[in-house]
Amino acid sequence: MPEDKNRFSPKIAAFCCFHSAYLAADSAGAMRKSYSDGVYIIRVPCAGKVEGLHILQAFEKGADGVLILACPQESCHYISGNIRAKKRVDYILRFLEEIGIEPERLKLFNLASNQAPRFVQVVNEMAERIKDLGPSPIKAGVIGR
Amino acid sequence: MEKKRVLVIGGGIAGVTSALELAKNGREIFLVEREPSIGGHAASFCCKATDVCNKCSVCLVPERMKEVGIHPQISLLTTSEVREINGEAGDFRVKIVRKTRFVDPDRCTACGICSEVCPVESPKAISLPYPGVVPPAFVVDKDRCLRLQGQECTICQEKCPTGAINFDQGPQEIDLDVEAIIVANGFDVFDAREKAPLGYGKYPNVLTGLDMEERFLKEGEILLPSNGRPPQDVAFIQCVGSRDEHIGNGYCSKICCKYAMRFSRLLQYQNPEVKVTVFYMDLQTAGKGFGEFYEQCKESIRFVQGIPVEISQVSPDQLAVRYEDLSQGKTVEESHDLVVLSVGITPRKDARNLAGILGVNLGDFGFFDGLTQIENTSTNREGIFLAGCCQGPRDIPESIAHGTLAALRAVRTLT
Amino acid sequence: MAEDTKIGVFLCDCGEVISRNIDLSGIKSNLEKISDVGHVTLSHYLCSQKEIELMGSEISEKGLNRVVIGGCSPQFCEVIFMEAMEKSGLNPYLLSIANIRDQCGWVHPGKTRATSKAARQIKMAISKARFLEPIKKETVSINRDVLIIGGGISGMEAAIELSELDHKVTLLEREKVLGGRLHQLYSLYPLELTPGALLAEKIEAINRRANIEVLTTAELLKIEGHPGNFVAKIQRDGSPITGNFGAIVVATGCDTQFPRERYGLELSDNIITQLQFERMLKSREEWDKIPQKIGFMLDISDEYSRISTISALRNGLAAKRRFGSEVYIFCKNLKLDAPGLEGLYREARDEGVIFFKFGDAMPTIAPAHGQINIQLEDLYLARELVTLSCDLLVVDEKIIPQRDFEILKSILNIDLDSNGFYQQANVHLYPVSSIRKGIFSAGSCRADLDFSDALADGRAAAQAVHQLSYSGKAWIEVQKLVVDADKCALCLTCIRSCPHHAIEVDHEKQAAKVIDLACQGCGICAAECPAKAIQHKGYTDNEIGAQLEFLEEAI
Amino acid sequence: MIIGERKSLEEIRKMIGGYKKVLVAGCGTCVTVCFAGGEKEVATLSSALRMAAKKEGHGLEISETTIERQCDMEFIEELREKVGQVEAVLSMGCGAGVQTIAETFSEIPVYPALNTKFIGRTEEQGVWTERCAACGDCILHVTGGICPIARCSKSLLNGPCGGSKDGKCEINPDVACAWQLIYDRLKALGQLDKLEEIIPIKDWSLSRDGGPRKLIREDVRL
Repeated sequence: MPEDKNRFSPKIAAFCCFHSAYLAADSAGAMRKSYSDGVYIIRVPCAGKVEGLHILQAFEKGADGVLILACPQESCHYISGNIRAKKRVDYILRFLEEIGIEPERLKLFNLASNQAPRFVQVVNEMAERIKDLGPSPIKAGVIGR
Repeated sequence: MEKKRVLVIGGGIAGVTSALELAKNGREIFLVEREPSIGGHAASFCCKATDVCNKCSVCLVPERMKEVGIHPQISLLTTSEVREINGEAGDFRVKIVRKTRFVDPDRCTACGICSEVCPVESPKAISLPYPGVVPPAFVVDKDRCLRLQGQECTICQEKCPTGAINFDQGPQEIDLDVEAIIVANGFDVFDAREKAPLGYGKYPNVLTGLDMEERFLKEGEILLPSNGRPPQDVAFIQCVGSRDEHIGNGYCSKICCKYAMRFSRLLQYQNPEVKVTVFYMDLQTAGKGFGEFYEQCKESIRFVQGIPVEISQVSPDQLAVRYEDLSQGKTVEESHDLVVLSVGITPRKDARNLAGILGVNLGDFGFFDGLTQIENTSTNREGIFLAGCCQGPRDIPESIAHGTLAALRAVRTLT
Repeated sequence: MAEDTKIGVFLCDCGEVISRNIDLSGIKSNLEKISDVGHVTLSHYLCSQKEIELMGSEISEKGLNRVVIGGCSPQFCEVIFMEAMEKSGLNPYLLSIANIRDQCGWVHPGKTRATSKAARQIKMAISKARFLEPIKKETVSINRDVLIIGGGISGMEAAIELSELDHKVTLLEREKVLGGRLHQLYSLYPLELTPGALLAEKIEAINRRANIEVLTTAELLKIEGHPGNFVAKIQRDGSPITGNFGAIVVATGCDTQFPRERYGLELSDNIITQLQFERMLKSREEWDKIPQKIGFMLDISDEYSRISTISALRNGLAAKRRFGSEVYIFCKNLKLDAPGLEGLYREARDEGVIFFKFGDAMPTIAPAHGQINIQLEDLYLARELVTLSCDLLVVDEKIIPQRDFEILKSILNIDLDSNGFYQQANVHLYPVSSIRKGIFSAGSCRADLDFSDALADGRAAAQAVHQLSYSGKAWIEVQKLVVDADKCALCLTCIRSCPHHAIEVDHEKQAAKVIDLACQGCGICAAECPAKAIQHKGYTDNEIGAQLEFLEEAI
Repeated sequence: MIIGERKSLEEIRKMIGGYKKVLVAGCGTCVTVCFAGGEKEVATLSSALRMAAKKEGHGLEISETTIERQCDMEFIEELREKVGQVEAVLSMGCGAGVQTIAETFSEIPVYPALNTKFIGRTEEQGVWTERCAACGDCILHVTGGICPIARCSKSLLNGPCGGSKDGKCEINPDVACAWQLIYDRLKALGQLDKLEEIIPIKDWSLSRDGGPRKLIREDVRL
């Protein structure tokens, strides 16, 4: 349904580490590299601050997708935050499966503060993936705009 | 109590580090930078992380630049150069000439209107050099700006909402009294054109390591200049301009093996199919944690001992690399679609001039001379210190460490 | 939300940048309708001095108790606005920023869509602001005295630097004398000075300084207290000493080991290590017979050590000059990435040292009749099989952690890296830091460093210590991470998961307690706590939840 | 401590399938520490249940609460008001907690969200192992402080079975043979002679075999 695909504008909650992805997003801005406007950035001090619960809450409140953007492995400013984030995402993925939410709707990526192009690529790919999947199954009844 | 004042010459990573360390120690810093923005070479480098950090340290640079940009004790003097120094340690009198920057960084909000209205196309004559530039202000390309080329064009000046652009201001002279001076004048990247047989500047698909850095930072990928397609078979040629006595550069540049390997892994991360060959003399693999990385590299990179002497273009998208295969004992020619020349670090061309102004010595190969081999931040002139690549090749962490040490030495003379 | 919130919303146009594709006046009039929004302004250029002053007076006049900014990224403006708030008597942490420039206006073309996103971003910031709580800042004292563990070159250098920066230093050495590895070495590249002469120089410098106390035959037994104020229990010659220190530098050096399994043979009279060779070079008496042919084998123990290249070049040249021996150096890659090494290599070649390079095929080393026969495929010679024999083969050793690293690690409550060395954190982010604030490591106890690097490392650690403690105090955020003692089940999860070991048990309250000075504010503990007993101010569950409300309105 | 583990979402959903209003009750003691039923797990499970219901078009209203201990009446009382507003209670406490709630509020169905696994300890963050079988007649003093009832797969009292191999249990090679551990420990303590003593047949009536147990302390009783 290509028409639907164009019509549906996914809402994505992107938890961004303030040491990396948040700054990469700012740089993307400075470079005027445009990306999907359904991406809402939530600043966190470290990806390790994002709880599984926050991810579930995002879906519950209606997110079509959730992104956790952490520093590259081995370069977390707090040593283990990105590792903790990864483990929690894995745990929540199993939960999503039990609930019946497609696992593609939750992704963790590692990127550094000076990787603005990668930020744009990652969020756009996510937006495309979600467009293909359609609106979150949790938002039953609410289709597109 | 009056704050002790220190002049730092050069806003690359070493100078930036010295300035920050001194500022944190309560000093007042004047950071003189010849370009319109600080950061030096390292600011145009790219992150080499895949999913895993490859410890290139490049991300440390914007972080520190930003700190300098907002630090209340650091005064930035961009487009400025030191002309004269008198006095002695504890009481230097410095004359600085500040050329017009055209865009006043205190007023520019980096809105980009000037660039939009600029009639010069691709690239524009006024632009933001890269995101996160410090000061965060647009920069005029003097060679492209119509106005500066003598034509009547003031569009950007008229449209600037904050009145930040001014073409009419002349250079200013600034006199400073400082107690110590840190020289962090940086380096020049070896000009690969000097190695004419390697075809740099002649064949589009021959790039330097620096080109790779700049392209990757902006685009997040490397495409073949000849056809815009992703490369499939890449060769890195090491020691271009380093370890080469014929051209007077009888030293190892320290950084090239590591960046070549990191780039190789990055290219293969983005496209696991891409073949990478590294032509080398001796691989420099020392450094905490680098061994493990090198072991990974061995799995996916072809390392060939021997440095190619000639590159030719066999078709618009194919290059022939000719080298002496020591393992076979004969000359071999093989084809690649992208050749990267791992250019190294050379002393700045104006190092001699600055050394003259400062009254400090230049040493081997034209780098600034440290007082002794282990006191290499001190110079023959008391109160003047060296930091970073102006003293010899260093990678980013080493430049930071050296900049820190220079600051430490300066603090000691000040107390 | 104890008090009634009165939010001031300050929208910035950043010149004319933001309003170009965001309808700021439209947003403004919508915001004015929100009941707890007490003030909305739209300013041309909010971070200008004039506007900041205006903001200050609005805060005091209207009694605003939360500030929301709609403008550029907090990475640029947060500090400025926090300062302004502080000046007008409002806690600077009651600030919430909607990044509508960098993360909206600049990246989403099309005014309708950008405006709707920006409006939502600002609402997110307002929702968050309602839950913000003040954070107090306080100064705490930091002891300027420093404990250095290990009296080798890195430790001594750190001690001298710190002493000159006016820190009182206690230098702990487990042996009877200072110097560590300097006692074993024959030469110190790049110095012409002998290790003995350098040691004498350093010891003299240490003795000259009244503020360095040297404790030999001493070891650390226990560390109590917190960063900035450690209490160390030291044992010296069997008697206990207690000292107070603000920071600790670990510089205990390393051990070396001949990897017999890599070589497939044992050390013997004519197969010796670099260290043994250096000892022989130092004392002429030990030579029974002058070796005519000496081989140096590199890159067998591992391929990443610059020290073995330096030693082979220096010692090879020394042997050549002193005995006129034939010298061979066998290697894969010479590590020449340090000042002057290329020159040293050239010198060695000029003086007749012969280099052989092997590839992945290991050379075979066969001792026979007092000779060592070496066979390898030489890469310079078209992989031709080269056979040579030497009287003496000097082999490279592996740098290994000392056996007691594990013990000291537990005493200091820090971590080791995967190879068992100190300094486990990312080496480029934190070169001499440990996971704990106030504890640093320097020299070969943390990495395979050559002499110059070990010396530089000592200085770097000194600078890091100085940076932390020079003023004798630190400004810290108090209770940014708050533990609710009623909820805390003392499950120890936070204590185990804190990457900086900044949490301990408060036995009085029977709850976890965050050490504010040691805390670096990552919030991992808050995210791990199964009882939800820890909240991270600025990122509490309520604050994060409030921001997720943007999802609730249908687009 | 009691170690518990959350049941699968599917199983829990089946239990509470017909209800529109459910109270999810956590316990702040053992199951908080073992990440099964503390405040965070309550919030996480509740969110998942709401979503799963919403996805299928059911309305499900959940109230969440976590009390200090579900095995004490006084704390349970704190639930009373909330219980009055729901159709069912989903307890994230251990079996004792679930039953205490059920006994207190006889008019409302109470369901277990956890499987209560064993009495054990935290071996490392995220790893818990069994240590005690609550047999009611402790013999740790003769077995070097290692319990053969809880830790030997066969609960043997006088030495290992024939299946112990390389110090591991034949039932599960990931588990250490308890008798190997006992031997090693006694050897280290110099108490190998204790192995000479035959441990008499155990009085299992003190354990579960004697039926539900009850403990009364008259001095403590009010």
